[in-house]
Amino acid sequence: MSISDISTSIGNIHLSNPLILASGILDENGHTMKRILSEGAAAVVTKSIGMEERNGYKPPIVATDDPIFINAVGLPNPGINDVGEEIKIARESGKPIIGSIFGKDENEFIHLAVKMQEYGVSAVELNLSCPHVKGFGSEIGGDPTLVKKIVKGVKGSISIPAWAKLSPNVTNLLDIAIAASDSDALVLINTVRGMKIDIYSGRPVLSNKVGGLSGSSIKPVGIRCVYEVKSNLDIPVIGVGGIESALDAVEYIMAGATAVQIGTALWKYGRAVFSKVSMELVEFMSSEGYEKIEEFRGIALK
Amino acid sequence: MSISDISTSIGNIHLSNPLILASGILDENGHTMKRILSEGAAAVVTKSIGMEERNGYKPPIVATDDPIFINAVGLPNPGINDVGEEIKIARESGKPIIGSIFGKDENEFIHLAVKMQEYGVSAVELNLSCPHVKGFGSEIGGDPTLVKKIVKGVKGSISIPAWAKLSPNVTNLLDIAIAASDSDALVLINTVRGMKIDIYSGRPVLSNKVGGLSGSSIKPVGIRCVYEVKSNLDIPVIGVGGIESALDAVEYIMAGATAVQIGTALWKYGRAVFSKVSMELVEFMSSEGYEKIEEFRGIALK
Amino acid sequence: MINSIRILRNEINTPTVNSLYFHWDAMVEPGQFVMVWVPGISEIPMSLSLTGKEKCLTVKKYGDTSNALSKVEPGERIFFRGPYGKPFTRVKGKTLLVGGGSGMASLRPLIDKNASGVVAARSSDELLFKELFAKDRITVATDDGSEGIKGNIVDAMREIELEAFEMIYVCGPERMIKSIVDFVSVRKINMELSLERNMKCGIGICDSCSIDGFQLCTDGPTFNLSTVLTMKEFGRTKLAESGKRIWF
Amino acid sequence: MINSIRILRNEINTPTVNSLYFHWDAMVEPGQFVMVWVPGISEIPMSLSLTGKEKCLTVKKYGDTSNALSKVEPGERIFFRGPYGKPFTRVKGKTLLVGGGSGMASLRPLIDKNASGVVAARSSDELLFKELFAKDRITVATDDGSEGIKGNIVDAMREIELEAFEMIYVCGPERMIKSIVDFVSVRKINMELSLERNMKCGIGICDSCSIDGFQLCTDGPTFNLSTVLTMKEFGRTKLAESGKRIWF
Ligand SMILES: Cc1cc2nc3c(=O)[nH]c(=O)nc-3n(C[C@H](O)[C@H](O)[C@H](O)COP(=O)(O)OP(=O)(O)OC[C@H]3O[C@@H](n4cnc5c(N)ncnc54)[C@H](O)[C@@H]3O)c2cc1C
Ligand SMILES: Cc1cc2nc3c(=O)[nH]c(=O)nc-3n(C[C@H](O)[C@H](O)[C@H](O)COP(=O)(O)OP(=O)(O)OC[C@H]3O[C@@H](n4cnc5c(N)ncnc54)[C@H](O)[C@@H]3O)c2cc1C
Ligand SMILES: Cc1cc2nc3c(=O)[nH]c(=O)nc-3n(C[C@H](O)[C@H](O)[C@H](O)COP(=O)(O)O)c2cc1C
Ligand SMILES: Cc1cc2nc3c(=O)[nH]c(=O)nc-3n(C[C@H](O)[C@H](O)[C@H](O)COP(=O)(O)O)c2cc1C
Ligand code: FES
Ligand code: FES
Repeated sequence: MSISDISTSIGNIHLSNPLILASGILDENGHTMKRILSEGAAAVVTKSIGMEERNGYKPPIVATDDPIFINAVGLPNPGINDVGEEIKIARESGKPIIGSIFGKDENEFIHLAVKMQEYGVSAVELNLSCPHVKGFGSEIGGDPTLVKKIVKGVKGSISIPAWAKLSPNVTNLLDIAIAASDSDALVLINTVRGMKIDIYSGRPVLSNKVGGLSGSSIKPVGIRCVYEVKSNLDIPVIGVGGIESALDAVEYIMAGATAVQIGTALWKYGRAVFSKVSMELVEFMSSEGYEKIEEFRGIALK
Repeated sequence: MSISDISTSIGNIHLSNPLILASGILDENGHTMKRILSEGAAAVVTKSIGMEERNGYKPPIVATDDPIFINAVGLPNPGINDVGEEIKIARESGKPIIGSIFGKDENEFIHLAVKMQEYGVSAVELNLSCPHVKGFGSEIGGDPTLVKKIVKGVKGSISIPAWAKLSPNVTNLLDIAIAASDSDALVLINTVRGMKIDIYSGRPVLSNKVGGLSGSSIKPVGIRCVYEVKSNLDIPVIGVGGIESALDAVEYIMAGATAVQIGTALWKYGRAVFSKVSMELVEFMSSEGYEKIEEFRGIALK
Repeated sequence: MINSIRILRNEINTPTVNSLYFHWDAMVEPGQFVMVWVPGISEIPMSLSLTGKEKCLTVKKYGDTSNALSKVEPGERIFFRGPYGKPFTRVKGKTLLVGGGSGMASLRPLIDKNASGVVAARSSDELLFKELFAKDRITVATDDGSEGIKGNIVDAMREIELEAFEMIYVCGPERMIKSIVDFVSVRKINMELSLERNMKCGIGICDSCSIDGFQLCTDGPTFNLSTVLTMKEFGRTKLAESGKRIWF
Repeated sequence: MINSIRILRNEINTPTVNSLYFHWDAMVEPGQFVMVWVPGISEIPMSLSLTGKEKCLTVKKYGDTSNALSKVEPGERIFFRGPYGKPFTRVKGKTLLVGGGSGMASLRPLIDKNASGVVAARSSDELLFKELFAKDRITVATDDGSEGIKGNIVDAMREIELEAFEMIYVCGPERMIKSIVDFVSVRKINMELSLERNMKCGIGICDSCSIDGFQLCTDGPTFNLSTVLTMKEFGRTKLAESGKRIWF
């Protein structure tokens, strides 16, 4: 049997493997992104970038209890004006950089997207879904009208693809997905709103109290969201949430995902997670007799 | 130090310990409920009961991969007319039986609640939140107007307490909690919508495809919901979601819960989970110098 | 976790029973079962009819799921989770294995040089695994008298000195087990009975297999005689798919 | 998981440094650290200054969090998670421990009969743990000349035959480490350096401690000299709390 081909494409963006670094995990510093790309990620999404510099929340910003992982980082970022330098460093890798952005309205999103395009990113990812920062989370990502406006506005202002990243913390995901369907791909899912209290101090652990649950605990939620959207809409979907192994990635792909993102798994496996999952994927595909990813993409939808 | 007192009360319902069997887990058959009560649960909530007999979904009804637990049982139940016999058997225990009910509108809920009262339950629990049965889940539990109407209608028709069980699968839980605040207590949370695909068959595991995630993975979501509601509303809350040990129960109580329910943990610990958690709770309280549960209830809210 | 394992061979045992052989390196003890998923159809409990390194499912064709399962071909996969349930208690001395319907499947791993058997079926060609016992150690009953005693399993048991056995293992449909329990009643014998009930979850969550507050899937399926004698629901009422109490 | 452990005693080491002693039965190696949470204030990285059965945090009072931590009284709890990070490499022969600021905290578990020390501080009363070395094995430098050499840590190191040591361990603020690295440069010595940077997560997720694509919290905090010499960001730029690149 010929060796399995694990490459994939999202629109015109070609990926040597289907594994992308998720936004917010080791992707503020240009050198960090470059190193992760050199160690096996096919692409990286930057930390979500806003109009102004933001410090984010005070530590503790993570509350962990394996496999539970909750974060409330609070969207720290250097601001759009200063991020260009980091993207420049990351681009030395020659691999696609996706610029994640967040704003409070259509105009901010457009400004940020245009700047990102200037910096040479391959696509922008609209973070419509941060679950724990007031004004940027469900206030935006839970409102179909606003989502539609932002996506339309951004699409009309740039020539590179725009992906819309949605939240699972909504009553009806499909409504939001339809509202965002002018985008070139949907990214599902952001974190699930959660919280941890330390019972010996009697205090919420995170300085922001509420945070976002990620990692293996939310994989079933991510799979459900991808499946639900792909059952109803014909739009590329990028799966994210709890992927730690090729088996997890395959589950997302069988639910219809074109590619996947990995974040929290770096906690357990470090940057090596990308080469690990790639290797496992080749192994899975050759033992199951798949030569290309397309052969099993979306098969659970039938 | 005197021995710690782990009793609690929800309104006029006195519980010898704060641990209640959650709806849907080993609570269809009267003898089963009676046995669980004799082995340490302070009270049981029945399986959710509707107007007519319902078979529920075909197996597989559970998809498990420790600690992931997803179910789509599909609300099987004998129907309100035949459940009286089971409740009668369960009541021989002398402990409180809570009758869980689900319906598609106000009138059904009222009819069911009145019947439950006739059967001698100590309270009814309105299941406004089954995440995977069309017509009974988010269609109801995600609509504040309908929730308000159902709660008001039921409260006007019975003299026993009515608890409202809410779903975390909503954009804004607080809106729903406010709508349900005419009830005597809120029960938080029902399962989180999730799904599992088997990658060797390429098929969703559950016959219903989508199910509800429960167990330890959703504890952070449950804690967040209880905390969010108790930070804003002055109503008794019963915490449920992922409780396996006294430490989990204490976390809910510190978030403001008056009592807790346990479901999925029976998977790992069997019926013995109730006596296990009770013992652990006494241990925790005496080592931390607490004599009564009230001393630490809600301390994380301050 | 769902095991997905390719079967090695599919053996026809009787016109209505097939055995699927496969390798599965899990520790399983006689009496335990797995939940077998036939994608697109349903999921059903099945005992392991071999518990060594090579495992086996012995499937009697009742309905859609067991029919589909019985048709799995060598090289194709079966999907199952487990093992679940409490095994039979092993003893050193002479044993008697009493199986009706597909019940012999779960007793098969107990067949050894100390074991005698009682096998019952409607007619001769449906007698399962009787050939695995030594000729002088097997008692057979058929409803139509086509082989052995004409009669039911209790009629066959009447022929046997039950007190001579260190342990009597029984497996079959509840109605059959009920007749055996009524027959032996409070006689001084050691008996373990593997019960069969509707199972949906297999892991002690859904209440569909319950009997007197015990869950067959976790507290059983094997129970000793004295426990079964205390069960008020045994042989009388069970739960329908809906959870409704129904009478046998 | 957050450990919450009552401290046994709080020892004053210098006017700005306290040590908190406690029992914690975790395997920790010299150079590793924990993330210490002071509820209501913040969470900061702290090296273990004892790594046997009795553990110790040695806290220099910089800001709110370290000040609050330094006031924890015997019987009160500290909250922390870990241990995290790559430890120092242990060697058999003679070692030199070079610590500035609170740096001596993480070096303290390495003090043994083979160890010599270089301790620097602003003035005499801020010299940390110098008394733990044999009199003839310690070199001291103070900015104000109140004890030892008047000068900085590099001035003290000039007095010492560095090639004589099997390993030189260095810990302190990046600026100080930079001056040491510039000083020793490509000399043929074995040196490991424990770096300090802003840390938010401690577990390789948030990028706030990164240097040249390495995460201090997981790839470090200890690095060998040759790795540090390849780092383009070392001593030049770091990340502000926002993630913005700032110059030293
Ligand atoms: C612990 C346990 C272990 C089991 N081990 C085995 C085993 O090793 N081999 C095996 O073949 N079966 C075994 N069974 C029984 C098996 O689970 C059922 O045969 C199966 O559920 C039938 O499913 P189906 O979808 O094919 O038939 P269904 O569509 O469910 O049933 C079709 C018809 O057959 C009847 N029927 C179904 N099951 C039985 C039964 N057990 N006895 C009598 N009539 C029945 C039904 O009432 C119906 O009329 C076991 C059951 C339990 C609880
Ligand atoms: C791996 C690692 C191990 C560490 N081990 C120890 C240890 O064992 N003992 C210990 O006391 N500290 C140690 N630190 C440093 C410690 O984390 C900081 O002192 C702490 O973060 C200060 O927090 P704060 O809130 O008290 O001060 P902040 O409010 O953060 O700072 C107050 C002022 O002090 C300055 N400051 C803060 N930290 C330092 C520093 N490290 N060096 C110089 N100036 C500083 C700030 O720039 C600011 O001006 C370690 C750091 C790392 C990365
Ligand atoms: C520490 C942390 C920071 C994150 N920051 C962002 C962010 O800035 N923008 C964003 O769109 N998603 C952010 N996320 C969400 C992740 O990109 C991802 O959607 C989520 O963590 C689920 O994937 P995982 O389980 O692989 O981590 C963050 C997640 C974590 C854990
Ligand atoms: C198998 C199963 C069946 C359930 N059935 C019901 C039900 O009928 N009505 C209801 O309100 N909740 C039902 N639930 C939800 C539980 O009562 C509970 O809210 C949820 O499982 C979270 O608690 P846990 O993590 O302790 O299981 C069910 C949960 C499970 C696992
Ligand atoms: S099959 Fe569900 S409890 Fe036994
Ligand atoms: S402190 Fe977060 S990556 Fe190191």
